[in-house]
Amino acid sequence: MSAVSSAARPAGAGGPLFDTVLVANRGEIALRVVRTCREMGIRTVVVHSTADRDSAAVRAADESVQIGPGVPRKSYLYPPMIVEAALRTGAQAIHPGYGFLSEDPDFAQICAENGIVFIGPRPEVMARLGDKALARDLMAGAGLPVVPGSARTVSNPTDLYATAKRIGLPVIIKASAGGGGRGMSVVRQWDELLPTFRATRATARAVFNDDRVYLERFWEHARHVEVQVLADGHGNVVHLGERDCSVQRRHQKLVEESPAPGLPPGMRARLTEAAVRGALAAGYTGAGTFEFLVSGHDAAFIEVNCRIQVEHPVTEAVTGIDLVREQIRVAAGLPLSVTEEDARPRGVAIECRVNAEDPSRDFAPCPGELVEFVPPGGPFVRVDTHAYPGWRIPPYYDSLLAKVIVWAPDREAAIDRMRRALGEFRISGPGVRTTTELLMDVLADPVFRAGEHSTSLLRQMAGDATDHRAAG
Amino acid sequence: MSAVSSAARPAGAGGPLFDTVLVANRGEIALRVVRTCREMGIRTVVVHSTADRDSAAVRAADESVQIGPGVPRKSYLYPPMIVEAALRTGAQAIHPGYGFLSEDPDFAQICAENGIVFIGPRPEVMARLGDKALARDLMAGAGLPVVPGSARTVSNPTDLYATAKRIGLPVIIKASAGGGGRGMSVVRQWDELLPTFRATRATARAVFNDDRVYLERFWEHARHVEVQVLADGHGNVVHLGERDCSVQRRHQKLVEESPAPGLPPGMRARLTEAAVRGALAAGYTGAGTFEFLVSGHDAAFIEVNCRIQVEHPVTEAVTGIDLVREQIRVAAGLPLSVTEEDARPRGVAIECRVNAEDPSRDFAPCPGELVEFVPPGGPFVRVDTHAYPGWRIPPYYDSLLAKVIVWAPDREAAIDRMRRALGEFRISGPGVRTTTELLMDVLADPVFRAGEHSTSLLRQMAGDATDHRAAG
Amino acid sequence: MTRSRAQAPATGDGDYVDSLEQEMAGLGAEAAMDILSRSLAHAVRAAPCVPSRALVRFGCASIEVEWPAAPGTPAAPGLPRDQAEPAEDAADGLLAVTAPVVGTFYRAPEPGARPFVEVGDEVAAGQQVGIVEAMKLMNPILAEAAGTVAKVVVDDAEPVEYGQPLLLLRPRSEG
Amino acid sequence: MTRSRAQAPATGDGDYVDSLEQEMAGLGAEAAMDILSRSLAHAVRAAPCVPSRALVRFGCASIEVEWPAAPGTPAAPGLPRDQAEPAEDAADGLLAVTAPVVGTFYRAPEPGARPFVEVGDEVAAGQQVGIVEAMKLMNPILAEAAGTVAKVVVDDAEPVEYGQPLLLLRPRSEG
Repeated sequence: MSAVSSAARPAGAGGPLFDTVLVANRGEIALRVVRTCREMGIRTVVVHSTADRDSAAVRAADESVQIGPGVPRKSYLYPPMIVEAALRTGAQAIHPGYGFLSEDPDFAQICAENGIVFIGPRPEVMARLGDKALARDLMAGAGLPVVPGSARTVSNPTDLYATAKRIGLPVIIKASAGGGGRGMSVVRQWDELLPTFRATRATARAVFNDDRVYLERFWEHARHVEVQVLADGHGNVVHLGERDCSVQRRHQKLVEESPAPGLPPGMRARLTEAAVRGALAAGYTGAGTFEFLVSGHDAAFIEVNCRIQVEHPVTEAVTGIDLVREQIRVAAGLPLSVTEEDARPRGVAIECRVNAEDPSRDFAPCPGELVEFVPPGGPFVRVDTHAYPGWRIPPYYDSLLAKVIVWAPDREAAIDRMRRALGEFRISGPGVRTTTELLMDVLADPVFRAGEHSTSLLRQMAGDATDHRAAG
Repeated sequence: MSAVSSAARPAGAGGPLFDTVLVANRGEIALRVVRTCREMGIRTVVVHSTADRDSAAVRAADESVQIGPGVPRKSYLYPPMIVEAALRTGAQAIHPGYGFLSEDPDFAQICAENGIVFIGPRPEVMARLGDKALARDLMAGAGLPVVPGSARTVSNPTDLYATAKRIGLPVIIKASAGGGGRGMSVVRQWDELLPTFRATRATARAVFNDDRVYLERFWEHARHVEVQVLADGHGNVVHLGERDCSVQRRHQKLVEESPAPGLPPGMRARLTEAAVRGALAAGYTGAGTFEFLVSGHDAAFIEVNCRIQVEHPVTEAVTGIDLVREQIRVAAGLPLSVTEEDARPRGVAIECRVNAEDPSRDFAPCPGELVEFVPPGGPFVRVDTHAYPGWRIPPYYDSLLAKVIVWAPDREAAIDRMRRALGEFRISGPGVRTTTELLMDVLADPVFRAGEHSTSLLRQMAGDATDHRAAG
Repeated sequence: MTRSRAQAPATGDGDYVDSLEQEMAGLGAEAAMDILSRSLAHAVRAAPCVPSRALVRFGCASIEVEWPAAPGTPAAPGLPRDQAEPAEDAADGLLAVTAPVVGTFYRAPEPGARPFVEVGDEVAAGQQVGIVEAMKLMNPILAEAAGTVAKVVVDDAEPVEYGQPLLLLRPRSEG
Repeated sequence: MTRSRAQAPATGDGDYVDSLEQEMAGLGAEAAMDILSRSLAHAVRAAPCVPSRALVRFGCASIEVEWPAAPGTPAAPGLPRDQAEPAEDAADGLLAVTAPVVGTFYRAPEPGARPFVEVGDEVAAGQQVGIVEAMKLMNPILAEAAGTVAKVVVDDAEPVEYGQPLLLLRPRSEG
C-alpha cells in the first residue's frame, strides 16, 4: 500500500487541488464528501433545503447555503440555485454525491458553462451511458456480453410482442431514464405483457419525464455483481474489484459485499476486464460502476452508474483506497494515485443499509425523531451516517439512516461481525422503525451464509416464512 | 490475509471455544471484549459496580452481575466477588481487560484454583515479569539491551547514591510494582535525589502496597517504542510489529501509532527480534507488549505488559488481526491462527485517547453527564467507546472517554484523517471537558508531523507556548 | 438478576439525603429550578402524548403547566424549525419578506438609483420592495401584504440564501 | 455545576448496605434528580400506556406530571414491575435488607432447618435473618433495624447479586 502515497496534493504543488468544493447533496453522502475534503485540506460548502438546516453535513461543512424548501424539485434538483451558491461562495468544483443531479448531463453542462468543475464524467459520456438502451448497445459494440433484449427502446405493442417473443418470458421492462430500482417491472405471463408495458411507460413518464422503455430477458435467479472502476483524463483505467449486491428488496439493495462470493472460476477476471474495456470504450473519467447479471457461467452487462455509489465503502474497506479522494483528484486533472497493484483486495467487507422503514407496514418509510441513536463501534466496523440523537428524520427524502460496513479476514467472520454490529445498534424514538431485523434475518439465512443467494433471496425468505406459517 | 481463516472455531469442532466468558473489567475495554466474544459465538457475563449498572458493556453483555459499590477496591479489584460471579454464571474463563486485576498473579492463581481459565499468561510468568527489576534482569540475561540502572531494587541511601553515581544523572526512580505511569519520578539534580527517593517509596507503598523501587538512567529525549507479541502454548511466538507511544503527558500515553516513524535502519528488526526472544525466554503466552526506549541508534528494554493494551487497536488496524480473539484462542489451548506472514503491516494507524479531563484545571478528571455525544465516523475511522448520550461519567475510574483510531495508506494522510475525525467529535454536557484540543495541538505540531518527536514533546510544546506568551 | 434501581433513593432517608437537600438548597433557586425543569423535560418527552398537567415544586417556588386537551392525538410532531423564524417576527406583529432564491439582494432598480422602499414607507400588497439576482436573472421581490416598512434587514448588494428575511413589514391594521 | 465530591461514599469497611445510600447521596443533587427523572422516563416509556400521574420527590423538591386519560386505555397502574416493587414498598415505609456480596441466599442455617425468620416475625436490630454464601464463606445477614418481616423477596438457595433486596422489614413504629 505504500504506493498509495499522500494523494491529497500534487507532487510539488503547495496547496490543495481546489480551494473550495460545493457538495450538492444531503444525508450521509454529503457528510462523506465533506470528510474527505477536510482531510485533503479543501474547504466545503454544503447546500441544503430548509428541512436539512440542522443536518450533520451542514454542521460539518465550513459553510452552508440554504437553497430552497424541503421538496427536492425546488432545492436539490434545482440547478440554478446550486450553481448560484457555488458562484457566490467561490467553489471551483461541485461534488454531486449519488441520486439527485449526480447523473444529470444537463447539470454537468451548466456547471461547465459557469466555469465550475463537475466532479464526475464528462456530460456527453453521462448522456450516452445514462440512456440505458444506448449504453447497452455501446457496450455490446465494445465486446461486452449483454442480456438478450430489445435493440433499442420499444414504443408500440407490435414491437413489444415481437421482441418479447424473440427473447422469451420472463422479461423485464425498464425505463430508459430509470435508476435506483424505479421504473422496472417483470412480466412472467403473456397476458400481463401489454398492461405492464403501459403501466411502466406511465410511471416512467411521471417519474423521469421520459416514457421510453426497453425490454430485457429477466434472469430469475441471477446474482447482481458490479465492478468498480476509476479512470483519469490521462488514459488510465483501473478496476478495484467487484461487489455482490444480490440482496435486494424490490430492486433496492440491502446488503453489499466484496469480493463477490461463489463466482465460478474465471468469472471475476471476465467481469473486471469487461468493465475496464467498457470504461475505455465510453471515454469514462472518475469513479464508475459497471453492473452485471451473473447466472452460473453466464454474465451480462446491465448498466453503468456514472457516480459514487451508496455501497462504495465495501470497496474502500478491502482496498484501502478512498474513492472520493480519487474522484476529486481526477476532476482536478491529476492522474490516478493508485495502480491495480495497490488495489489488490484484502479480506472481506460487507455493508448493510439501515433504513428508517416500518416492516409492519410493508417497509413504508417512517419519518420521526431519533431519541436514542448509538451506532456500533469497535474493531473493523465503520458507520456512515448523518443521523444523531435528537435529529428529526424529514419526510422528503430516501429512508437511508445509516450504512454499517464491517471488514474481516474471511466471509464467515465478516458475517459474524456484522451481526454483532447490527445487534448493538441502538435506534429508537416515537414512530421510528428500521430494517435492522430484516437485515439480521438475511445474515442468519443459510443460503446467504453459504454465499449461494441470488436476487430472489428475499422473495424466497418471505416464501419460507409463509410456508412455515402455513405448516404451523 | 486469506491465511487468517475463520479463527473463532477450531477446525472440525462444532461449538465455540468457551460457552461463557466473564469480563472482569469496565469501560471501553469491557465492551471491546464483549464484542469479540459475540462474534465468536461466546456468551458474556459482565461484572459491574453499582456506578456502572447502566454501562454500555452491561447493556451489550448477555448477562451481568453487580459485584459491589463504585469504589474499585470493593468491586473490580475484589477477586472473591468476581470468581463467585464466574462460578454462579457458569463462565469457564475470565478476561481481565487492562488495569484492575489484569496483571495480578494472585488473581490468576485464584482463578486456576477454582477451575476457571484466566485469559492471560501463567501466574508465575506474570509474577516474574510484574516485578520490573526482576524482569529487567531476566531480559538482560536473554540478551536484550537494558537501560543502565540498579541491579535490583534500591532500599537505602548508600545504595541509592552509589547507583546514581555509577549510572549518572538524570535518573528515573521507579516503583517495582508500578505501572500505568504511576510511581515514577525523574531526578535531575543531586540534591533532589534523596527526597525524591523517599517520596517515590512512600507513593509506591500507598498506591501499590509495595515500597520497592529501582533506578534507571533517564533518557531525556527518547522515544517510547513497544512491540506487540502473540504467543501460544505450543511454542509459537509471533510479533505484530511495533507501536510508537512517545506522545505522553506525565508518563500517560496520549497518541499511539504503528509503525513507529523515523526509526533508524535496522531498528525495527532489532526490537521485534528482541521481543520474540524475550517472550520465549519468559515462557510467555497470550498477548503481551515489550516496551523499549529508543534514542538515536540505541535501544533498551524497559518492561513487559502482560495484558491487552489500551493502544492495541493500532496494531489491529495495520495487521487486520483481532488481538482479543487470539487471546481467547490461546487461553483455550489452541495454537495461534496467524503467522508472521499474515501479520505484515499495511499502511499507518494512529490512536488518540479522548479523556474527560479539564485542560484549564491541569487536566483533572471531570465527571459529568454527556448530553451530546456523537463520535466521528466515515472511512477508515474506528471508535472504541463505552460512552453514549445521557451517560453519566462516574467519578471512581480513569478518565478515558473514547479511543479514536484511524488508518491511512501513509502517515501524513493518517494525521489529516485523525484531525478530521477529532474535529467532528461532538461531546458536551454540564461540567464535561475533554483533551480533544490538546490532541489537535499535538497533531498540528511540526515536530510531531515530521515524526521527530520524543517523550518530551508535550513539555517542549508547553515550553514553546510559554515562550510565545513571553515574547508576545 | 433483577435490580432495584428505584429503591436506592427511596430507602435513603437519613443524613445523606438531608445533606443532599442542603446542597440542592445551596444551588440557589435558579440552578435548582433549571435542574428540575430539565428533569421534567425528560419525563414529558418520554411519553407518546402530551401531559395534561405538570407541577415542579422547589420549596415555596413552583411552576405549573397545563396542556390543552387533545383527545386521542399522539404527540404532535412540532413544526419544522424553518417556520420558526418568521413566527418570532410575528410575535412582534411584524411580517418578514424573505428571499425566494439564493442570490444577491438589491434595494434599488439599478446602481445609484433610489431604493424601492425605505423604513417608514407604506407599501401595498404586491408592490416591489427589492430584487434578488440569481444566475443573472433579476427576481422582483414583492410585498405579500400591505403595511409599513419597519426594518431593512439585509444591506444592498449582500448575498442572501433561500428563506432569509430581507425586510420586515408592520401589516396595516385591519381593525 | 459543581458537585460536592466530599459527599462521595466513605471508604469505611463493612457496611455494604449503607453504601448504596451513600453512593446516591455522593452523586449530588443534580445527579440525584437526574437519576430520578430518568428512572421516571424509563418507567413512562416502559408501560404500554401512558400513566395518569407521576410524582418524583426529593426532599423539598418535587416534580409531578399528569397525563390526560386516553379513551379506551386503562389507567397505568404505575411503574414497571422490576422498579415498581421496591418503590411501592418504600412508599409503604418498608426497609429492604440487601445482599452485601454476590452469592447464594439461604434462609436457614442449614438444609432442612427452620428459616431464620418468617413473614410476620418480629426482629431486633442486628438479628440474623439469613446467609449469603460466597466463595464457600457464610456471610451472616443481619437486620439493620428492629421491625416486622413483611416479605421474603428471594427464595432459599437462590443466587443474588450485590445490593439485591433479600427481604423487606416494616420498621418498628417509633411513635
